[in-house]
Formats: sequence, structure tokens, C-alpha cells
Amino acid sequence: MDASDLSQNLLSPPILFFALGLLATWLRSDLTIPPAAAKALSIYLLLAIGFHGGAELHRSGLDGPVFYTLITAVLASALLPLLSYRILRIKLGAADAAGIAACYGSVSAVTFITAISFLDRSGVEYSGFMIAAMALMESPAIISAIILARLAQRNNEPRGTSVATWKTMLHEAMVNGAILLLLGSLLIGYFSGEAGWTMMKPLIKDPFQAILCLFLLDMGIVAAKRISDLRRSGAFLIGFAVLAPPLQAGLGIATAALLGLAPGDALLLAVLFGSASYIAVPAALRLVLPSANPSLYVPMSLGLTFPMNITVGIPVYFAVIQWWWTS
Amino acid sequence: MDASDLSQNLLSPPILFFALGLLATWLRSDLTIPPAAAKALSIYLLLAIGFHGGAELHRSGLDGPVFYTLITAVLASALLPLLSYRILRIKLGAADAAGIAACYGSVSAVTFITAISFLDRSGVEYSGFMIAAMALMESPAIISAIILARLAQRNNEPRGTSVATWKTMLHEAMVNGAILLLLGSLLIGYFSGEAGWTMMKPLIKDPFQAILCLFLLDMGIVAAKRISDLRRSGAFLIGFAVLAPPLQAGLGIATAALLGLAPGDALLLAVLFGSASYIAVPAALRLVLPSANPSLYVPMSLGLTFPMNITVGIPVYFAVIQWWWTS
Amino acid sequence: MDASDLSQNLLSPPILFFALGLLATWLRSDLTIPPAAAKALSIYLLLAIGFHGGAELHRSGLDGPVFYTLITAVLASALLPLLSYRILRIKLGAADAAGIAACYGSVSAVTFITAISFLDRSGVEYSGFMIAAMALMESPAIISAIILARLAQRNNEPRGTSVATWKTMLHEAMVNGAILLLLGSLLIGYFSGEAGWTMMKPLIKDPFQAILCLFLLDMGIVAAKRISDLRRSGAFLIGFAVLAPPLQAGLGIATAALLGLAPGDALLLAVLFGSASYIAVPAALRLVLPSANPSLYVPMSLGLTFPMNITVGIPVYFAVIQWWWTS
Amino acid sequence: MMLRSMKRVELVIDTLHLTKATDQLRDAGVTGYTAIPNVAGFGDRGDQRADDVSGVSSNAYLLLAVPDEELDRILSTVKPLLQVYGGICLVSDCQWLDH
Amino acid sequence: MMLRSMKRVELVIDTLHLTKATDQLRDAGVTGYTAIPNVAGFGDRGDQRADDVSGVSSNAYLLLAVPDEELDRILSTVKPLLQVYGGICLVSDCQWLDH
Amino acid sequence: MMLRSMKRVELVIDTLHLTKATDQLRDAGVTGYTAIPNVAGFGDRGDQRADDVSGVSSNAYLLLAVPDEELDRILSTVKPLLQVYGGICLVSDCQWLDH
Ligand SMILES: Nc1ncnc2c1ncn2[C@@H]1O[C@H](COP(=O)(O)O)[C@@H](O)[C@H]1O
Ligand SMILES: Nc1ncnc2c1ncn2[C@@H]1O[C@H](COP(=O)(O)O)[C@@H](O)[C@H]1O
Ligand SMILES: Nc1ncnc2c1ncn2[C@@H]1O[C@H](COP(=O)(O)O)[C@@H](O)[C@H]1O
Ligand code: NA
Ligand code: NA
Ligand code: NA
Repeated sequence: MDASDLSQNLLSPPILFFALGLLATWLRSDLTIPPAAAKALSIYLLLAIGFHGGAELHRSGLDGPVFYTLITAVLASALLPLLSYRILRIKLGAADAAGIAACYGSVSAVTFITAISFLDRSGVEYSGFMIAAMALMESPAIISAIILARLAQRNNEPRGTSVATWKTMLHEAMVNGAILLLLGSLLIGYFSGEAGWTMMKPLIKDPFQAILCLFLLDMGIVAAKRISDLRRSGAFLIGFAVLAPPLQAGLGIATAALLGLAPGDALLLAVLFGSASYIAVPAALRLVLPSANPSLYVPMSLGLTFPMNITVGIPVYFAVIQWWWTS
Repeated sequence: MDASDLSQNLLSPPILFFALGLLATWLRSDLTIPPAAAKALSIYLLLAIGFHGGAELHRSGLDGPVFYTLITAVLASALLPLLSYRILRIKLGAADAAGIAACYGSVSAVTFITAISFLDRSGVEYSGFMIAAMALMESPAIISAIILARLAQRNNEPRGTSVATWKTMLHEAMVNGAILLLLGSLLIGYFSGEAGWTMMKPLIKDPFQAILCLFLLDMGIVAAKRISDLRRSGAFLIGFAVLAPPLQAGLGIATAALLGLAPGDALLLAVLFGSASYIAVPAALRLVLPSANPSLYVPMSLGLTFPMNITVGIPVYFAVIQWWWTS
Repeated sequence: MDASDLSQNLLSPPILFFALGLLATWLRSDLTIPPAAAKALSIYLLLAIGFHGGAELHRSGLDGPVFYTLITAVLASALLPLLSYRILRIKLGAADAAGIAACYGSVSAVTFITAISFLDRSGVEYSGFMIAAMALMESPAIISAIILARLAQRNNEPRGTSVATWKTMLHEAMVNGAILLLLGSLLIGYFSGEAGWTMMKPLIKDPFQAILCLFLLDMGIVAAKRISDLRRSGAFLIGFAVLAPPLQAGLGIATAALLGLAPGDALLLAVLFGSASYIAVPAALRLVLPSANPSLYVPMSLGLTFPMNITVGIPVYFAVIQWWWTS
Repeated sequence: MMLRSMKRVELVIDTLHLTKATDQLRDAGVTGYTAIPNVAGFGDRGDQRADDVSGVSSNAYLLLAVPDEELDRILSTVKPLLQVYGGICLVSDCQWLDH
Repeated sequence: MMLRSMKRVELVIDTLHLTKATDQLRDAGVTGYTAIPNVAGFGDRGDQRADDVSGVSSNAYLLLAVPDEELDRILSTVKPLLQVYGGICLVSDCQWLDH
Repeated sequence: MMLRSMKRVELVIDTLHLTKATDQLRDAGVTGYTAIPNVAGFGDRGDQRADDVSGVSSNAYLLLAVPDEELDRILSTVKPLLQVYGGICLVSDCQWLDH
């Protein structure tokens, strides 16, 4: 089961195009997606997934395990950084530890979308409110990670770190472009109802999986460049980038069991716990925690954690869930 | 009827995504569509609407009220500026008055497209030749506005205004990229017939409405920035930007009644009269009437007239038409 | 038959949009597709045609005339330059002759795709392995042309020409972005099978022809600018750019007859022989044969050979094939 | 290294006027320039946000290295353009690397 | 030709900080600037590849022509930004073409 | 303000050769540069329209601030590139703002 799932996942277009991107960079090919096009693709993906989630919520309504799941999601995003921050402080300064903790507490929308495409291919159901959960998990990690950095720096303030006031901090954590687009599309999908869905479907549903492949081609090209930056990071951080995802995903699976989620939703929660942000959070961190070094947290989440999650992580997490749920 | 139409319009994806764009800018979010992507979207919209119109014309043929409507459209675009120019001269110099008059005599393709999507949602018929009418209304306003500016400047020529010869003037008014693409696609759609339509439909019809939403998201982001520029314009011009559209739209409705157009076509004519150009005309004006200040006419048409027309204007104009046509 | 095919081809959207692009430049209109968008369109076309070919191969398997055709394709690409190089040396230096020979030995993916859309419109069958043939014909011409230039320059080495080692030369010939994307997508289409095809079809099949039209609009705009560069090239090269394509296409038709290909595949082989590269090869040449002047080979292939092939060439080649195959 | 001293002329004008400017500069005998279109900026005429589809709000940056003796001809070509269309022109000294 | 001698200030900072920088420069009385976003580069903080969707790895290039007497005010506005966010600032002489 | 005087080196080369150039400049000990790809231009080799998909017709603009003593090493790295691939190199004086 696991093995076949795994190979089936590795031979799926999304993963193969991601691999093609990696290969292109490793072969020093001049294959590149224009940054403007890549940005447009990412906007499409966030808008489509958000709108889709909103439409699903409109159908399902907000009853049942929805509320508990959403609250759990917010708490997880806010609390996971506390744990990883502790560990990271062993070797790192407050700012860098907080930056990395924020990325790993938050989520990777593209990993989440890849998991959805995995479920679609496997014909497994999932709930629209999980997309809402994803949207809600983006920000809290940023806020609590920055609070940690603040507390640490209270006494020994390095020159020019405290530029971000609490107001700007909350502001950047909430109105980051990616987060706003995701939440906004979710609400639009919810309020425009069936008529809205019929209008948007030909663009945001039918070609969705294929457009994800295009974006993953670009992700592969970019990720391969970040991997080379990992050399600087050192064994400790590489270890963290490799081990944190499965551990946090495990935590997610356990939480899903407690919440009594169906297997599909459980996989999505596992991915939300186990994935690390490389779009919304890094952008916010540059503004509110500039003293944290992006050449640490970006290569870790984009160069290592993301590839691992979409290739091996997703099918393995799902195998565990199937075994657990059926036993 | 009116109220429900209005709320129904305000809750439609196109308007909601436009609102999301406004919100993003007002919240000072970093949400942006790459300019190259926005340009590509606008090219898609012009090509799609032009081709669609041509295909419709191919089906319907050119008989009936078609000719009268097209001629009326051209005349309206050429004559409306005379009126608004008079009014604007009360406070403005010749060049600025002519520039604004050109924008409001010409049309906004995106407002027109939003009206079409409104009709589609309301299940109201409209004719393909109205798209031809739109294409033909782009240029005349530019030409007559510039003639007005010329006459005014004949005697007291400000330094360096008369750079554009009559030849360049006509040239820029006709071969502006947006106008050429619209007219060209219209002809291509007409001549490539059913086979051509079958070939283009999956791209230019099925996802059309959804792609309009993406573009309106960008329009919202950009319009919100222009609104802040309105401060400079002063009460007189703000008043003009608010009052001219409904008045001109009313003129359009009356004309539609005289031409005996069906309600759907009447709404489109109202929108053609009432909308102001912020793409084709400003670009042409910079080349042929550089002394007209773009930071006046762009904020007015893009920051005020456009949002008003797509949110409140369209449903209100349509309510008036329904009341008029059924009485 | 021929005449109707020809006019039918000239009135098809792809050709009409290409003509619109030419017209826009000739009228000095400011109509332009943002370079980033054009690049994105070309990436889409290569990915889509490659994936499509792979999926077809997956269905048809690799038996029958497939191998012979693929081997012939590689040989043709490697040998055609020898011929044209000889001719070009009459007037040109080794580097320039080799550069042009490389372009005309290799293929134009967009010409090939336009031929496929011609076959689709005419309802004529073609085989997926022809797309593999196209992918394989990109590189060999580069390599053999450079070998020719090397041999010629062995004795009288102009200063700074031999910058490219054999290693870089092979490298650039193989991992050029366009070639890698084409081959990669072909393999991905092959290995992801039916499931993969179902996933990608809504993006890479349904709107394919229409997106080709958008790209040809850009090609028209760009090609028209290159035509003006032809003045520099002189009568000899213009003659070459006009005569080489039909002659090589004729060779391709004869080869197709020998291989016993069906008419559809024969047309594609004719186009592969008769078309000249203006994307992959010029990019590779700048890196491995910088002493060859791009303002010679780009205007020839892009400004003259490409327009001739897609307008007149394709229908004429096909008429010849129909006459030959049925006699 | 052979370095020849030249004048370095920088222009910022509307992207819509770029072609006109370069055409006139070629007529004035300019043998080379580098152009960066769709650039943002701020000046007497307010913000150029390089964000709108019409291209009205975007600037182009133009760089020319010209021989000292040709500077005046270039500037007298540029000046009327700036007067009509707005924009700026900066001149500085530079060394051209012969190759 | 009327040429007025001014200072030419070049800034390279993260695109994410461009708005903050231009806002502060306006507050410092700058009357004009030209901005090129999404530029690549390499420096103390490693590579800025201008390739990623987050915008974290892209620079903005900022050009200002300022009167000599205002240079110090500008530089004291710029310096803290560079200290916190990284980036560089170059100053050179130039002649402004009056129009 | 601590200003250190340095040399300001500007390069315009084909975008296709940008990576090669920056690699060689790093080997030559350059500690930073700013790169603007896909730039248009005109020169001895005709028009670079930065409009085509192959990338053949687009330039890259490269800006380096280098210590005076390193200028010669940089220029001797750059020169052969320009001779083989075309392009230009301008050198001027500038002040580097320490931070
Ligand atoms: N002092 C300045 N420094 C740098 N660029 C400037 C300056 N003033 C104006 N510009 C540029 O020139 C463009 C047109 O200037 P203006 O015509 O004064 O609005 C502006 O949008 C800026 O990009
Ligand atoms: N010596 C230099 N010359 C030109 N640009 C530089 C130089 N050093 C740094 N930069 C630019 O400034 C950006 C930020 O520099 P840094 O903060 O040192 O990483 C780099 O990404 C480059 O674009
Ligand atoms: N005099 C010049 N001033 C500014 N840029 C130039 C000049 N000459 C050449 N260039 C730039 O360098 C590129 C290559 O020059 P070339 O190799 O001479 O064709 C051109 O496309 C321009 O972008
Ligand atoms: Na996480
Ligand atoms: Na109007
Ligand atoms: Na060929």
C-alpha cells in the first residue's frame, strides 16, 4: 500500500515536473519561468484554493467538527513555534531561532495543495473547511515567534532590531499579500455561493491540477538553487529541516485522531503541521524581524522541507493514517 | 427588483474581487499582480471580447438596427466631448479640459465587459454588434477632443504643445494597441467563422468571466491608489467624475429607446455612453496632447467613474431600462 | 484542393493573429505582449506539445516505423547543415555559415505546432512519435554545425572564438532550456500515462490551439521587427532563407515516402526538415559560437522562413503530399 | 587598460515616449544606448507607479555614453522632449573601456 | 545648455523595503526619485536571485538626484535603513539639465 | 557621514552571458554586484529589443562598486568577455556610504 502509493506519487505529473525543475538547475540549464509568470501562477493557486474552500464551506455549512478543527489549527500555529524555538536556541540567536520557528509553525500553501491533488488522484474525500484551517494557520506562528524574539531581546537589544512596533508587527502578519488573497478569496467563494462557483469553475477547478504542475516546475528550479545555499546552514539546521516536518506531521495526525477527522482531512492536517512557509512568512519576517537571516530559513523550508514533504512525506503520512484509522 | 439586482451585483465575484483589490491597497498590503501579468490579462480580455463580437456578427449578419446603432455610437463618441468640454472649460485650461472630455466621450472596455457579465448572470440577451459599437467608440472622442484643444490653442499657443501633427494625431487615435487589438480580433472572429469560434472557445469563452475577476482584482489594487491622487483634482472635477457618467448613461438609454434596442443592448449602450476610458485614451493623449495632465483624467476615470459604474451604475441603469421598456 | 487548403489556412485564427501582429508593427502601433508573458506562452506550448507527444507514445508504444523515423530525424538534423554550410560558405565566413546552417538543420517548434493545428483543422491523423522526432531534431544540427566551424577555424583561429570547449558545446546543445523542457515533458507525459493525461488535458489540450493564436500574435509583432533587420543581410541570404525551406521540405517529403509514413506524419516531417530554429539554436549559438552574428541568422529564420512556412509552406507541402501519396 | 573619458547621459522619460526619444537620438548620431522600460518614479508630475495597463504611469530609463564633443548636440535633442513630455536628464563623467 | 551640478545618490535595498524607504525619503524632502524593483544582486547577505514568489530575494534599485546641500539629510535618512535591512548606497557627482 | 571613495563599474552584456560574467567576477574577488536582466539597447551589433523568447536579443545591466586598487583586476576580467561577446564597460568615481 505505502510503497505503491509512494511510487504512484513519485510518478505523478506534479512531482515529475518538480523533479524536472530540480534537474534543470542541476544541469545548469537556462530553463527559467519568468518571475512575473511564477508570481501570477502563485496568485492563481491561492485565489483558486481559497475560492474553492469558500464554496465548499458554503455547501457544508459551519457545523460539526468544523469549529474545533479551526480553533485547533490556530492554536497549533501559535504553539508549535514555542517548541521549535526552544530547540533552535541551542545553536542560534533569538532572531534566527524565531524566524525559523515562525516558518515551521506556519504552513506551506503549495504543499497543502499538492496534498489535495494527491487525495484527488487517490479518490479520497476531504472537507472544504480544511482550506479555511490552512488560511487561519498562516499568521499566528509569525506573531508568537516574534513575541519570543521580543522577550529574548528585551534585555540585550542588538542595534536596530526593534524597528517593528507591535502595530506594524500585527499588520504585516495579517495583511501580507498571500494571506489576504487567500482569506479574501475564501470569503468571496463563500458569499458568492453556487452562482459564483459556476462562474469561476472553468478557471479555478478544471485546469487547477495542471497549473499546479507548471508552478511546481518553477518551484523545482528555484528550490534547487536554495539547496546549494544550505551549505552555509550547517548540520544542526539541516537536521532540523529534515526531522521537524515528520515529527510535527505526527503530532498533526494524533490531533486529527482526537478530533475524529476523516482520513483525507487527517492528511491535510498532518501536512499543515508538517509543512513550513517559504512565501508569506519570509516576506512578513523581512519586515517585522529583519535581524533574522533569510538565508537560513528560506533554504531550509524551500530547499529541504518542501521537496521532502511533497515527494515522500505526503504518501508516508497518508499510509500511517490509513494504518492508524483502520486499526 | 432594483435593490435585489443591486445587492446581487455587489455580491458577484467580479465586484467582490474588485473590492478585495481596493481593500488590499487601503490596508497597505503588499498584494500586487505583476504589471506584465495584468497587461497580459487585459490583452486576453480585449482579444476575447473582440473575437466574440466578431463571431456573433458572423452569425447575426449586419442587417436590421445594426448600422444605425454603429453610426450612432460613432457620432456619440465624437459629440459627447463637445458637451463635457464646454462644462470643463469653466475651471480648466483647454488641454486639460480636452483630455478629460476625450476620456468620457470614449469608452471603458472593462466596464463594458463587466456589464456583459452582469447580463450573462441575469440571463439577459445582448447582440454581438454592440461589441463592434464599443470598438468603434474608442477613437472618435480622442479626435474631436484634440480638435477642440487645437482651436483653443490656435491663438495662444503654450510652449511645446503643438508637437503632434494632424497625421500623428489620427495615427495614434487609430493604431493605439488596445484599439487595434480589439478591432483586429473582431475582424478575425468575423472572418474565421464557426470553425474559428470552435477553436477559440475553450480559451476565450469558458474561463472568460473568471479571468475578468482576476483582472478586476488588479483594477481594484490600482484604482485605490488613483483615488488617493484625487485629492489634487478638487471638488469640481470630483463632481464631474460622479455626475457625468449617470447623465451620459441616461442619454444612452434614451438613444437606445429611439433606436428600439432590446433591454440588454440598451444597457450596453448606456454603459458605453456613461463609461470613461483609462487605457486606450490616456495612452493616446500622452502622445498627441502631452500638455493635458494625466494626473487629472486618470484618477477621475479610473479612481471614481469606473468603480461607480461597475458597482452601482450597471444595476441602476438596468433597473431604469426595465422600468422604461416595460412601461 | 491546394487553393482551397491555402485560403482556408490563411483565414484560420492562428495565421490571422500572426498577420495582426505583423500589421501592428508595420503601423508602428504600441501593441506589445509583455516579454514575460510571451516567454510564459512559449513555455506552455513546449510543455503541452511535449507532454502530448509523450502521452501519445504511451498509447501507441514504440513499435513499427517509430524507430526508423526517430533515427532518420536525428540523422537529418545532423546532416542537413553539411549541405547548407557548403552553400553558405560561398559568401560567408565559417562562423556565420555554421550559425545559419545550425538554425536550418534544426527545427522550429512553433512551425511544427502550427502544422499540427493545420492537421487538426483538416481532420488528418498524425502520430505522437513525430513530436518525439521533433524533440530529437533540435540538438544534432547545433553540434555538427559547430564541428564544421571548428574545423574551418583550426588553422586560422580569430581572436577569442574558441571560448567554448567541447564539453560546454555539448552541454549547451543538450540542456538549452527549450530542449530540456520539451524532452522532459515528453518523458513525463510518457511515464504518467492515462492518469497524467486526464490531469493535464484541461490545460494542455482544450485551450491549446487558442493559446497558440496568442503566441502567434506576439510572433507577428516580433517577426515584423526582424524583417526590417533583413536589409543588412543582403540578397544572397534572403534568397537562402526563401529557397532552403521548400527544398529541405521536399527532401523531407521524399524521406517520408521512403519511410512509408502516413500523409499527416509526412507533413510533419516535411515541416521539421523545412523549418529553421529561432529559439533554442540561437540561444545555444550565442554561448558556443559567439563569433557567429545573430543579426544574420535570427532575421532569416524568424523574419522570413517562419512566416513563409506557416502561411504558404504548410498547405503547399501538404498538397504535394496528397498528390504524391494518392498517385 | 585603455580607458577613454566620455560623458555619461541618463534620461528618465515616459515609456510611451521612449521610441520617439531613441529615434531622435539616433538621428542626432548617437551610436549606442541602453534602455530600461517600465520603471517607477516620482517627480514634479507626481507618482509614476509603473502599475497600470495603459502604460501612462511608467517611466523608461535611458543610459548613453557619448564623446565629450557630442554632448551638446545630444542635450539639445533631449531638452525639447523634456519640456514637452516631462522627465529628467543627468550628465556625469565616465571612462569607456576600449575593447 | 543650463547644467546645474547636483549629487547622484544610488541605493540598492530589498524590494520589500522599497515603499518604506521612499516614504522616509519623501518625508526628508526628496522631490524626485526613480525606482527599479525586482533587481538581482550579490553582497554580504549572499545572493539576491530575484526569482522567488515571496519577493524576499529581490532588490530594488533607487536613483536620486539631490542638491548638494541636501545630501547629508538624505544620507542620514538612508543609513539606518541600510543598517537594519542591508543594502548599499553610492554617491557621485552629476549635472542636472534644466528644462 | 563616512564616505569611502570607490570605483563604479557598469557593464552591459547579453543576458545569456550574465551568469558567466558574474561567475568570473566572483572568481576575480568581487564582493558584490547588482544585476538588471532583460534590458534593451542599441550598439555596434545593432538593436537588442529584449522582446524575443530566445533571450538572444536582450541585454543585462551590471553595476559594481569596487575598491580603486581592484579596478584593474576587474577590467582585465571584463575585457575578454566584451571582446568575445560584445557589450560595453563604463568606469566612474563614486563614494560608498559605510554602514
Ligand atoms: N530628482 C530626481 N531624481 C531621480 N529621478 C527623478 C528626479 N526627478 C524626477 N525623476 C524621474 O523622472 C520622472 C519624471 O519626472 P517629472 O517629469 O518631474 O515628474 C519621475 O517619475 C522620476 O522617475
Ligand atoms: N559592491 C557592490 N556593488 C554593487 N552592488 C552591490 C555591492 N554590494 C552589494 N550590492 C547590492 O546590494 C544588495 C544588498 O547587499 P548586502 O546587504 O551587502 O547583501 C546586493 O544584493 C547587491 O544587489
Ligand atoms: N554608447 C553606448 N551607451 C550606452 N549603452 C551602450 C552604448 N553602446 C552599446 N551599449 C549597450 O551595449 C549593448 C551591446 O553593445 P554592442 O556590443 O556594441 O552592440 C547594446 O545593446 C547597448 O545596450
Ligand atoms: Na507547519
Ligand atoms: Na463614454
Ligand atoms: Na530544419
